[in-house]
Formats: sequence, structure tokens, C-alpha cells
Amino acid sequence: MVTVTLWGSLRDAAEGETEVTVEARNFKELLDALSARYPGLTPQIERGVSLALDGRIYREAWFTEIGPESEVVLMPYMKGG
Amino acid sequence: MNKITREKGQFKVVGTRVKRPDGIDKVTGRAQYGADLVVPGMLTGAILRSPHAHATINSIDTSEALALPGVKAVVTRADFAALDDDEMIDIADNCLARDKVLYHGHAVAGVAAKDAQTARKALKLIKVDYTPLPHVTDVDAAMKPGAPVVQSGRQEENVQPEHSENVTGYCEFGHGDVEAGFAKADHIIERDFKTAAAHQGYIEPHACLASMTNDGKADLWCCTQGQFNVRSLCSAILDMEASQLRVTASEIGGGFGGKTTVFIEPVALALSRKSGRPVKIVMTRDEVFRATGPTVSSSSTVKIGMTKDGRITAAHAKFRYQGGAFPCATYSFGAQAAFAAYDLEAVKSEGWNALTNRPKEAAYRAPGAPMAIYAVESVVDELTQHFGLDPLEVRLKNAARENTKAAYGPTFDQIGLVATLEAAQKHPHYSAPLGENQGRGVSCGFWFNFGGNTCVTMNLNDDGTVGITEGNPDIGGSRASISMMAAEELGIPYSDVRTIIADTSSLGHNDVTDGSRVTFAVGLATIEAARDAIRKMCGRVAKIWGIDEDAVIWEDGYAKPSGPNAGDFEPMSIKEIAAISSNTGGPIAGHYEVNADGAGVSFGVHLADVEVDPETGYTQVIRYTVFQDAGKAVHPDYVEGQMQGGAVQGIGWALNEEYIYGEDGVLQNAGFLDYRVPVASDLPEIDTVILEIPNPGHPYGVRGVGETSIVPPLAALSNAVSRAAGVRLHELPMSPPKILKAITDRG
Amino acid sequence: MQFVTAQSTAEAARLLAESGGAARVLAGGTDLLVQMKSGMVEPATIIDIKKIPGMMEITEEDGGYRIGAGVPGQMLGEHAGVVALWPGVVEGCELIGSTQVQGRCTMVGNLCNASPAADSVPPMVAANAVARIEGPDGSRDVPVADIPAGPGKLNLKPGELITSIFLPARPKRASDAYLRFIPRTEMDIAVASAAVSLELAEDGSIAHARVALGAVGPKVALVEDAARAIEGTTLDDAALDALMAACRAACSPINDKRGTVEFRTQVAGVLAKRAALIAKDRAGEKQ
Amino acid sequence: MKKIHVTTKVNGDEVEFLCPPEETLLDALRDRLGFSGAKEGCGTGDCGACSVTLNGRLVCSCLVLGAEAEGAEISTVEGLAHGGELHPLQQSFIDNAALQCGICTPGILVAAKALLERNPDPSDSEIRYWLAGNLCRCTGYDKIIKAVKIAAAEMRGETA
Repeated sequence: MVTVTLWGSLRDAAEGETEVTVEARNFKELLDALSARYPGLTPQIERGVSLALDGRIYREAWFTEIGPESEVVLMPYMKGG
Repeated sequence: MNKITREKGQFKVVGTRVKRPDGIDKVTGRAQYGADLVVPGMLTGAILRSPHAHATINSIDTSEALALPGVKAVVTRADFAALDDDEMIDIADNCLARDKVLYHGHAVAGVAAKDAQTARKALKLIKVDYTPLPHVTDVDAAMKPGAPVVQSGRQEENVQPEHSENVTGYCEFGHGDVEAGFAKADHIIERDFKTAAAHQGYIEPHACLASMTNDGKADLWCCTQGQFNVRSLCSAILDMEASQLRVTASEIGGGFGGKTTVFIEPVALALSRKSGRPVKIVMTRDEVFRATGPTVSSSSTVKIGMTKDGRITAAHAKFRYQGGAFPCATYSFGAQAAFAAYDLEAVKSEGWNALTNRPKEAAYRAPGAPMAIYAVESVVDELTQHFGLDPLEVRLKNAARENTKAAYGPTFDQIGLVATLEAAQKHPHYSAPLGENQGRGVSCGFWFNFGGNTCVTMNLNDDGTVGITEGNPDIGGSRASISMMAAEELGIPYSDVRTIIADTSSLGHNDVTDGSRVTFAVGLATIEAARDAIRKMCGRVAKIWGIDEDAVIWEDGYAKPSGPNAGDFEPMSIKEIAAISSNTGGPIAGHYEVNADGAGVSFGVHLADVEVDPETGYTQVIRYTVFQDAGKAVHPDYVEGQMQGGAVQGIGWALNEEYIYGEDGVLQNAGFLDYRVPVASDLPEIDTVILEIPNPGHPYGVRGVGETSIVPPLAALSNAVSRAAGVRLHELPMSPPKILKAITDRG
Repeated sequence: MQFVTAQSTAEAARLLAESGGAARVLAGGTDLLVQMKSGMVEPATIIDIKKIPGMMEITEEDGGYRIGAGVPGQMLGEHAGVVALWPGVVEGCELIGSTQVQGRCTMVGNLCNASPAADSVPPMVAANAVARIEGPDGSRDVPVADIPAGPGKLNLKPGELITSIFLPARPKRASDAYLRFIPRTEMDIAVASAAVSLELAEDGSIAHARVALGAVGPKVALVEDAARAIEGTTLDDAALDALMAACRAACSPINDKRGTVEFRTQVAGVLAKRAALIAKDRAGEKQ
Repeated sequence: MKKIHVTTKVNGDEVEFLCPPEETLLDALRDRLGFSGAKEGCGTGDCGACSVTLNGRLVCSCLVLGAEAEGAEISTVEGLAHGGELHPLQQSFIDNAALQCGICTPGILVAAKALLERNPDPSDSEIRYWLAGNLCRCTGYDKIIKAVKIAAAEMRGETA
């Protein structure tokens, strides 16, 4: 199980929580699990999210492995500059 | 996780100041930019633009224009493909308006003619029947219920219902109990801020040359920050297969984020397809200002509580951005970046985006961050003034450091903010005396930095020199820095490496040159491609020597036996290996393809001294120093150049640059005369101090350096003006009339 | 469109008169080409006057200087005699545009652009400079102050063109200065401007003054009350306050992208004060 | 609309071209004569990217008509280097990293050369004011000013 920190404006889509726990071994599984459990998150996931894993930001990279102790933070997908 | 493989003291090429490979072409006028290519049979394209800020297009009659001798094609939005992706539809609609024109200058039709005069005449013959609609250009006005609706149906699911339909997005970041935090404060300051839209102001207007043949193949030459992105967008908009469209990036005369999308390219392709001739389109400066992508303008509210010894107890910010007539996500970057420099127990950062009748924003150096950090750094500074504290001490006391939970979520890795603040504190600038009407301002800055999709090919030439093929336009000297990293890894001289930028048919996809990603990501891929080539070279040598591959190592450009046990062989140079490559298995190349992560955030601190004329409100910047963490400065001159250039763009934004709209929704200053970018005589020397706190995500510790430097000047100058003139402004630009009014109002 | 290189003022005047308003005179071109680029004007004929004899010359005349209509700002700045006699006029001319524009722009062009913000006009008005006009009815001399009729409008008859500017002789202890306010250090149009020309009496007080303001009304204004405010004084604080008040009272500016009414009015006074002090210093140095 | 025949000298070589009366010298140089070193950044004399000298005076070639070039002498960035040898300003710009994107560089080099011909030892402030009409958006001007000073010293025979 991994604990994922969501950003505040996703709270309503996740039953009022900004920390949720799902079963996932990598980024892809994480997104699938979040989408399945909280369908309200799907529009944002489809618009694009990044994953901060132990402080490092991954923009896409589905198969990035997530350890059970990892700090996992969801962030909007960023581009431009 | 730590993958740094080479550290301080181990570099031979990286960190030196070699000469750029594009130097001679650029000082002799030989370098070819977007508008410089000429091909036989070429037509001149021109674009008809909306005279209205907002209007319905009832009909477009192109018949008279087409009848004009010398006119070879006219295109409208109907000549683009049917699209289903919202973002792609927006891009196409921005290139040529569909049912409505959404801002003054919005493209409506394109013409290709035998020469510029004929094309201009033809534009006047296109009859567009418009029904003007009410318009809105200010972000606060656009958010209010009842505001003219720019586009309906574009709201994301979490936007609060109290706003107008123009509000497309909402976000909230942060952690902790903000109300409890404010309760602990000795003083709380809450202020409203406004910043004007600024333009990247690249000196080269957008230009392209498209040539499509009737078998559906096309070549497109254009000035862009990302030829692969241009291919993706244009092939979708023109309904082409990517393989049939080859995009070549010209030399680029500045971008700063503004050349990360398409404007004229799909129009030129459509005109070429219709006319059967190559078509060149070059924007005028007026068009660049009216109809490319300036940055957002903002309105914000920042509330911060502090104890009397300078500890921030809580912070809450609201950022309202307008990014023009199409949805954009820049507000969320601002809301995330706002408090990055601070280690806070309780923080809440909210953002909204609103549609207005202005051109769609494009990225501009650290998009979204400068205006958010300006507001935050202004309030922090006002609190230090309130308590009579030292501004750098307060920032150090609250500084984010390794293991700080960032306001935008993750926990920071190794970062350079504290070292940068300390360097500023120790610098003679910080303690230099100031004269009458002079003041010193401080601000922190931050940018996330990106990695992204990258591929690099390294070919070993038959004489042992090396060619690097990469896919990102060079906007700041990246060909030099990439060659340097290749030379470093291979252990050969810089002069033995030549890096070229591939067209889209010569290499796999590379993301746009954005997010300060190139030196980091392409550098990383180059080092890995070199390692791939080294492995192959060691393999060849192992065969020659008849020993295991593992027993051959690479050092300083030579394959060597790994130790006495491996055998006694004369080391083989890269030149020797290259010379016999046809005998040992054929050409040798290294490759690397990656979606790079671990870009490593970047912090900077700026010190600005200004003198304000109390009788006119004129502000002169008299001394300026930039401190920034580069991770590892591959080419220190170019790192300094990024720090200086960004600082000066920020200075311009702080003092004089702004998009000025009239009541009629028309941009009033679409030229360099009244869109006032800094000129040489406006500025002092921009002193630089590079810090090197290695980024664990890069083999040499490199961090992106291109963007952070535009962030601090906004607040640094506002804070300096506050101390010089005794008045604090909450609006940018701080043009002289505003400063003089503040001084007069104070009495 | 046709391009004609006129060989004489008579030819230029004839072409202008025949065109019925569709011709434009080209000297430095730094306004004309910008207007053509923006589509603001589409002249049927462009008359280049630079090859007409005298147009590119500065000649001494009656202790003053006659400056041909083609003389660029940079050339004026290179002329030691003009710089010594009328430094404020030279200052104004040299503030028109960049170094590049300085290589082309002319005082006459600046005057004929009829912008209230033109940099060379307030100092010419303060200098009581006189424009020589050639036209179908021959030649006439008109004070520069009377040439502008309003923004973009001139008191010239069809077929008339200005061929030179005459800067008059002046007493020894006299000088002038011009200051403008712009938000940057260069490359901007004046938001407000002031020119002061003055002559000192034996005792060092101001015997005679002329004060002109730019960008604070529909055309450059000669402010008589401002001159009266400092005549007979040594520019003590009271005189300077009176000067500023008189200047501000004479302002009738507009709000636009470059400045507000309030700002222009306030700053015009400040500039006049500063210009007066500079002019007095300059005059005093010419003992 | 008849075209005008113009005979002029560019970088010492006599050339001829035909141009419409309203065509700028910049367009004539770029499109008729192949001197594309001068760039159009604004077309209104506000950026200096099109700087050339016309009979020895620095001008924006976007504010000169092609027809005015009749009998004139024009120098462009292409005429700065002699044979394979760069002008000291060109070399100094490379050595001192005074360019990034390079689009303003030709105009700045031509302008700086015109400055050093009038004033071989300009101060920082003199360089900055002389170059105020040459916009650069990449460098913040700092390294440009230094490169001009270093080149000036070299041209005066001093070692920088």
C-alpha cells in the first residue's frame, strides 16, 4: 500500500481527504487505482498529473517503481518556459 | 537515488569557458534564422486579423482576394482538419479563428501571393462579416458573474459556482492549519497585488517557410523552441502523418517560452498545400505583440503572519490569472511556486484561471512564478520592515532546505537556497552604503525545472572525432555545453566534438526546449550516449586484445586494461579505435533515449539597489547582484548570461513593461516604442555569483538555470523602491506615474 | 507610388502642389517610413529633398545659424558653433530616437510631424527659431512656435515645405537647456518636456527668458507667465516655485498610455525648474 | 508601379538592384542582394537589429528607402571581417560570450564599430547610451558592454 498526498483542490473528489492509501507498485498502477477508487479524480488524471516520488518529480513515466515507504505526492502536469 | 558520478575537482572540460560553435556564424551574419531562408518559387504569406476584441464571424468572403492577380491561395479555419482533442482545437482556433474572434489581432484568414505588396492588398479584399460582442480584458472583471463570456463550457469540475463562466480552473495547495498559524502570529499583513501581462520580447519575430508537394510530403522551416512539437501540432491540424512532415528548426532569435507553440506554421502549410508553392510567412512586430503569447496578468491576495523574531507562522495566498481567450494552467504553477522558498508549518495557496479577450498566453521564463513570488516576497518584506528585521536574516530563518516539506507537496532533496542566501549576506553588495533616495531590495526566486523526453545520438567519426545529434533548438549556448559534456565523458578535447540540432526526420521525439531542461536532460542523455559508445569501444578493444569486456576500462579518451590481471596492453586511443572500426564490426555510435526525471529545483536570490527621483517617480537601478544555484555550471559564461538576461527581463517587467488595453479592448502599445523593454543605458552592471549545490539527479550535478533569474527582480525592485522612496507599491509595473502618485499621496 | 529626388526647392514645391496632398516630403524618413509601415499613410509620391543644394548644410548667418531641412541630429551635435550658441536646441535634437535615428532625423521633420511631444520643438520655440517656408508663392519666414496647428496639423499651405530653420544670434551671457521626462533613459517619446532659454543681466539676474513646454497640450506651448516668473530673479526658491506654478497652470495634457494628466502637469513644472537652473549655469559660464 | 534602378556600394563592392519605390533598404539588402545579416526586429527603428552604415552614418536600414541608396556607400555586418580574419569586435563577442541567440548581434556589431571609429576609448556609460537603440533581450547587455570595451582596448593596441 502507498499513501498518496493529493493537492487541496482534489479533496472533494477524494471523499474530503488529501491523503489516500491505495495498492500500487508503480505510477501507472497508482493512477489506475486512484481513478478506480475516486472516479472524481479521473478528469484531472486525464488532463495530466506528475508524480513526486521522494521529492523527485516524474512527469510521465508509468513504470516508475514506488516503494512502500516512499513519499508520494501528486502534482499537476507542468510544461512551458 | 544519488547518481552523481563526477564531482568538483574531477572536471577537465566542464566548467571551462570554451568558444561557442555557432559564434562565427552569428558574428558574421551567416547564421540562418526563421526569416532568412529563401527557396525557388517561394510565395509570400500574410494574415488577416480581427479588428474587434470579441465578435461573431458571420461569413468570410474571399472571392475578391482570390481574383486579384498574383494571389495564389486564401485559407480560413475551414482548411484545417476536423479535430476532437480540446487542446488541439484551441491551438487550431488560435491560429485561425473558427466561429468567433476572441481578441483584437486574432487571425481570421491567410493569403499567399507573388509578393508582399500583393498579399497585403489581398488582405484588404477579404470581406468578413462580424457581429461585435461585449469584451473583457481584466482578470477581476472577467471573473465576476455577468462578465462577457469569452468561451462557454470550458470550466473544470472543481471551479466554485460563484464565479463567471470565464473561470476555467481552480487549484489549492498547501498543508497545516492556517487559521491556527495566524493565531500564533505577532503581526499579520494582507495585501492585494496586480501585475500586468509582459511579453517575452524576443527580437526575432515568428517566421516560417512551408513547402508541401501534391504527394502530401512537406518540409517546414521555422524558428521554434521545439521542432518535434511543431510537427505534432501541425500534422494534427493539417491531418498529415508525422512521417510526411519534416520540421527543421532555424537558428532562433530568442524564445523565452514564447516559441513553444505554433501560430503561423499551420497557416503556411495550408497555404502551401493549396497553392502548390513554398510559402513564407514572417510576422511583423505589431503582430508579435497582438497575436502571439504574452504571459498572464495577475491579481492576487497574500496574507502572512509572523512572530516578532521573524518566524512565519502561516501564509495564505489567492492568485487570479488571466491567460487570454483559451484555458491555460499557468495559475497552478504560480500557486505551487509561490511559497517554495519557505519552510512553513501552515500554508494555503489557491489559484484561478479566467478567460479574457486577449491573446492566449504562452510560457514565459518560469511561467506563473514571477507574479506569485512577487506578491509573497513583497508581504514578507513588509513584515521585516514592520518588525525592523534584516530581510536576509528573516529569509534564512524561514528558508526551505533539504527535507523541508515544500508548500506544493513533496519533500525537498538537496537544494541550494540557504547557501544562496548566505552568499548574498556575505557579499560586499549587501553591506555597501546607500545614498539619499536610494534603497536596497531583496527577493528569493524559484523554479521547478523540467526533464522530459530526450534522445541523443553520438557518432564516432572515422578520425576519432565525434558528432552529436540532438533535438533541441539552442537558445542559450546549449550546443557548446552538450559538446562539453560529451568531451568530458569521452575524455577528448572539446574541439573534437560537434553538436548539431536534428530535424524531425533525423532523430526521435524530443520535448520542447522549455523548463530549463536542455542542459540537464540533453546533457544527461549525451553523457549516457557517450557511455553507450564507450561500452561498444571497450567491447571492440576487448576483442582485439582477446580479453573479457569487463577487463577493459575507459580513461581520458583511451581504452585500457582494467589492471595488471587483465593483461599488459598498450592503451588504445579513441582515434585508433575509430580508424579500425570497419575491421572490428563497423561504425560505432552511442544512443540514449529517456523521459528524464530528477531535474532538480533551482533557487536564486537577488540584491537590487535603486534610486528614486522624488520629484518625478523615476527609478534608476544602480546596482544589481544575482546569486543562483546552478548545480554544476557547465559553461560559466552562459550560466552568467542566463542569470543576467533573466534578471534584466524581470527588471523590465517590474518597472515599465506592460500590455496596455483601451476601453475598446485594443492593445495600445504593440511595438517596442511603447512596450518598453530595458535598453542598455537603463542598466548597471549585473553582477553574478554562481553557487554549485549538485543536483543528485544528474551525473555531473547539473540543474537548469534558465528561468529562476526572472523571478526575483519583481519583488527585489518593489522592495528596493519601498525603502528608497518610503512608499510601497502593490502593482506592476512601477512606472513613474504610479510611484510619483504614491509619493504625492503620502504627502 | 513614385519616388522623386528633387533637385530644387521649386521642383519639390511644384510636386507637392500638384499632388493634391498625396505627396510626402522625405528628409530623414524616421517618421515617414514608420507611418508607411503601419499603413497610416500611403503616399502617391515621395519627394526626397536631401539632394537639393543647401539642405544638408549648416551656415552662419547674422551671428546665428541656418540649418538645412536635411541636416540630421548627429550632424548638428557635431557642429561646435551651434552647440556653443544653442546647446538646448542641440540637446533636444539629439534626444530624438536612437543613435541610428540620429543619423537621419531632422529638426524640420520633427517639427512637421506636428507632435506636441517632439523633442526639438520646445527648445526651438524657446530659442524663437524661425522656419523658412518655400512654396508656390515664393518664400516666407515664420516663427517655429506658429508652425504647429494641433496634433498632426501644420499651418502650411498646399505646396509649401520648410527648407531651413534659423537659430538667431544672442548676447554673450545667454544660454538654453532642454529636459524631457521618459520612463527609460532612451528610446521613448517625451511624457512631458520643458525648454528654457535665458539671458543674464550684468548682475547675474535673469534679464530675459523664454519657457516652452512639450507634451502637455495639443501643441508645444510658449509659457509667457513662466518667463515673467523668473525674469529679474536669480532663480531663488521663490522664483522657481513661481516658475513651476506658472508652468503647471499652462498645462492642459491628456491621459494616455504614456502618462496621466496629473503626472504630466507635475513633472512639467519640475523639468522647467531643472532646465532653468541648467540654462542659468550655462549662461553664467560664458563670462 | 515601376521599379527603380539603384546603383550603390555595399561593403566596397558596387552592386545594382531594382526595387519598388516604397521598399526599404533593409528589404533590398536582404531580398535583392542577399545580405541577410541585417535583421528586421521591428520595422520601426526601435530595435536596431537592421543597423548598417550609410555614407558613414549609423542608420536603421528599415527607416531608409532602397531608392535612397543610389550612389551611396553602405556597410553591413558581412563587411566586418577581412578574409578569414574576424574584426576585433567580432572576436571579442565570441571570446566574451556577448551573444546568446545572436539575432541582435549583427546590428550591435555594426553600431559598436561606428562608435569606436568616433570614440576609440568610450566609457561604459558612453557605450550603453550609444547602443541604447540596439535591443538585446537575452544578455541583459552586461557581456556586450564588456566585449566592446575589450575590443576597443585591443584596437587601441592595449592588451585587455
